[in-house]
Amino acid sequence: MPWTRNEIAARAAAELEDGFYVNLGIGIPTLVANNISDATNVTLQSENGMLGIGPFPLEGEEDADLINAGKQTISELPSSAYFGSAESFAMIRGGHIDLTILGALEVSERGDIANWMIPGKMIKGMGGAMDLVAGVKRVIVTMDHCNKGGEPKFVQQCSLPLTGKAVVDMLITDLGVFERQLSTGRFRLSEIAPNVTREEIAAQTSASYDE
Amino acid sequence: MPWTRNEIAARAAAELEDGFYVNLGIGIPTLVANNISDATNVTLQSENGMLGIGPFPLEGEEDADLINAGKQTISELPSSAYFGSAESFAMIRGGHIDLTILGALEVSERGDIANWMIPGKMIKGMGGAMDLVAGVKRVIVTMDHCNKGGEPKFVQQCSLPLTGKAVVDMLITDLGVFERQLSTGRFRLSEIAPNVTREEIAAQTSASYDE
Amino acid sequence: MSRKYANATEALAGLLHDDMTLCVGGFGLCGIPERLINAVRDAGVRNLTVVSNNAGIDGEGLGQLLRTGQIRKMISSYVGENKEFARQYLAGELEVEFCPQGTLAERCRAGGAGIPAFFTRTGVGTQVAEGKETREFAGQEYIMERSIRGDLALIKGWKADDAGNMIFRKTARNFNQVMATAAPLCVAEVEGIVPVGSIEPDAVHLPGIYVKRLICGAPYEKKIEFRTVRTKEAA
Amino acid sequence: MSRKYANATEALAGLLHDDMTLCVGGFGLCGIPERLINAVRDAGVRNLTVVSNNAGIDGEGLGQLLRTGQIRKMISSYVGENKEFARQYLAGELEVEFCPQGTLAERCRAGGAGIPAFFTRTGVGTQVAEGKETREFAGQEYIMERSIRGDLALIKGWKADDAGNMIFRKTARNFNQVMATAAPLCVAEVEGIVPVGSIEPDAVHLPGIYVKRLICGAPYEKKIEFRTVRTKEAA
Repeated sequence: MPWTRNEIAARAAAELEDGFYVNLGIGIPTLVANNISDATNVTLQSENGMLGIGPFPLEGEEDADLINAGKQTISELPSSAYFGSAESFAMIRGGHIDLTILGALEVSERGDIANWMIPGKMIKGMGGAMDLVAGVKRVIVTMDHCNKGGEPKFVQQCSLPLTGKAVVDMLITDLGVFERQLSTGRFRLSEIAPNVTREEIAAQTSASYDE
Repeated sequence: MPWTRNEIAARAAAELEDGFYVNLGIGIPTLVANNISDATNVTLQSENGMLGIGPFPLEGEEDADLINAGKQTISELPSSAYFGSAESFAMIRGGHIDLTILGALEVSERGDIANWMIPGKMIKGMGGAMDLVAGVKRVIVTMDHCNKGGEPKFVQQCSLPLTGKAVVDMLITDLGVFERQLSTGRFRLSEIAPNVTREEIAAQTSASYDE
Repeated sequence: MSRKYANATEALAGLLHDDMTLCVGGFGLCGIPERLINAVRDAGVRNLTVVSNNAGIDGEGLGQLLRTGQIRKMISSYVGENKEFARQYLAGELEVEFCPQGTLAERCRAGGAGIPAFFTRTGVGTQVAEGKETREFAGQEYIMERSIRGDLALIKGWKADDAGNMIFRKTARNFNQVMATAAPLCVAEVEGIVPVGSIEPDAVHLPGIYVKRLICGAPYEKKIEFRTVRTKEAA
Repeated sequence: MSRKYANATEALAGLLHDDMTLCVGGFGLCGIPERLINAVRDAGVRNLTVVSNNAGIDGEGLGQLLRTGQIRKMISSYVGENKEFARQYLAGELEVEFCPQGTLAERCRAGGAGIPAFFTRTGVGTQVAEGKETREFAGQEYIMERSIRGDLALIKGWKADDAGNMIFRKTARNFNQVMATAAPLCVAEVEGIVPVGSIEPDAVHLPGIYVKRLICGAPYEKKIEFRTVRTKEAA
């Protein structure tokens, strides 16, 4: 049985270590926040200028001046700090963030990621995604293994415009976990969702990877 | 009669305009602060991270955490603001400071300035002087016309290591005022100290300048 | 010489012209200089280049200047919330330079800090690198990015004094701080103008040197793009 | 996982080794991490490269590490207050890289911000430009300067909480803020460690992400290099 979106998020959350500073993207990555164990002290960064993102505010306590990078209302914590965009990305680009978890349209077997543009269709812009994949120490992608048309998203080569080249360190899909090896630059299938077979994964993947 | 150090400073102070942000160097430039008319609202910048330098503190009110770039104790004003060194020099380098007044060992006829090093003798370092002459909108040098040995300091070409090349806009010495022309890049003698003659100035100057 | 002006129109008097480049603060609808944007709309200047992380939403913020067709070119990182933007862009009426958010912030900082160009890893191997010089440092590939400097910066702060010293509130700081530095002139709107001396010198987020003109734009009805809440039980 | 350590020696345990590069905050004797510098002296590590705007004075601040001969190379903008420095330099015992103060600050910022190199006008046509690439932008000549990144940053703040959030006091901020970013690890000393929540999130000068270890170094007897005062009548 493939993992649910929340199970993917929970698997990603297991990668968080005590003391980590983490930036979470939109979609499945957002769900990671709810899956962080109380014993793990993790600080969430928002690229619009905040460290220490709190939970969504209580109804009636929303503050238009307090939003995350997805423009959702959030709350602050006693340990929060605010800063401007230039400082926020100095922090990201300078390698001070330990981990980012992002969604993707495609991931290639060399660790390329495409998640910002579908030519002629989606022209929203890359936001902070290119900065995050280039600057953060470790990049984890969470995504469905296939798109809605049933086609593989973990591919030999991305067909969509790239967000970053050879930047993905780990890929978590509903079917399993792939870790990219420093030595070879190739992904290795390191974990399989319950009752999913290696053959099923291979059949839904056009990327080449190690077992 | 040549101008005194304080008269040089007073002449330099006449270049300040209402609303100006100004950085003053050490020596004669420091005296400029005392010569600013009350009608002129000028904000003094200190490159160690302050806008709005106040007067020296009252005795007993010195604060080791509140010094100027010359490491002298100062005071703050109600309008003061503090910031770090990177921001301070972003401000300087970015052309946000209207005017800097500096001392010099030598000024050349092309507007070069040498004020940081005498090889084999003075090895203190350039501090913020190179950043100031390169970044501030207008650079005024105040200095004695000749050194202690009676040799000209306003020269054809600097013999000492440069602080900046073609950066001096105005030179005020005890003998007169020289303004560098945008069109030609050459200095023009625009003002003479009382009872000093053009011939006396020429005799004590090795730089070529327009009358 | 007071920085205070009665309203946005007066604060912008003499500063606006066709074909100019505006650096505008804000992130989404958070911390946008809405009074000043409306005054730019009313002034009717055209053919503008606007540097701003986002383009507002339809009819809000910079969305207003899109609707009137006053913007010729946007330099932005994300415009996903604006349908009119998409329409004009696909119709070829609007020129767009997509710039990664961090690179945009850094290009504006560089513009304000006298740095004409710098190297970054962001965008290496992507469309963003096309036509740009690349170079290796310590075995890593970097792109050379150029600074951005506008003719006029428009920002929104929380409080300011008449010396121009300003503080921002929470995540409404975002691009406002850096945009203020990226033009020779910055006009700001704030929620309150306070007496000189009431902002602690150590607490200033943006020193007054950057802020040449100032209006109080209160009262504000701040818009929220995505209202997300939790219920008391979940808390 | 607390950031608090009992004293400077414990805070530096396991972090010091010969031949390392230290990025040290402070301007003159203002805002220098004196407890940490003393602990480096006591640890006896040698052959250090120290990035610091100044080199202390004789027997104070970094002057201590000069006296013990632990420093091999200094990267500084101004060292005029230190006679031992001058002696070692002229005797060829000490390597010195003079760097303009603003370029030093920017090189450290770049090191902390993932920017390997940038262009600046500072130093064009001077000794500082020797051996460096120059390039024209818009008809102006610029020098390419490389970032600085150390192995360890030592800074002094005023107050910090156990999340590492820090505020500085007056001009003691100086290089401390930027040095904290310019190494993978920063150890800080402050005058008081306060409970998490007592520093207003909008007032933080240095977010806790940069500060990995923390000591309270109080009480401090802060030194003044040049005591300048006015008399009451003059006021």
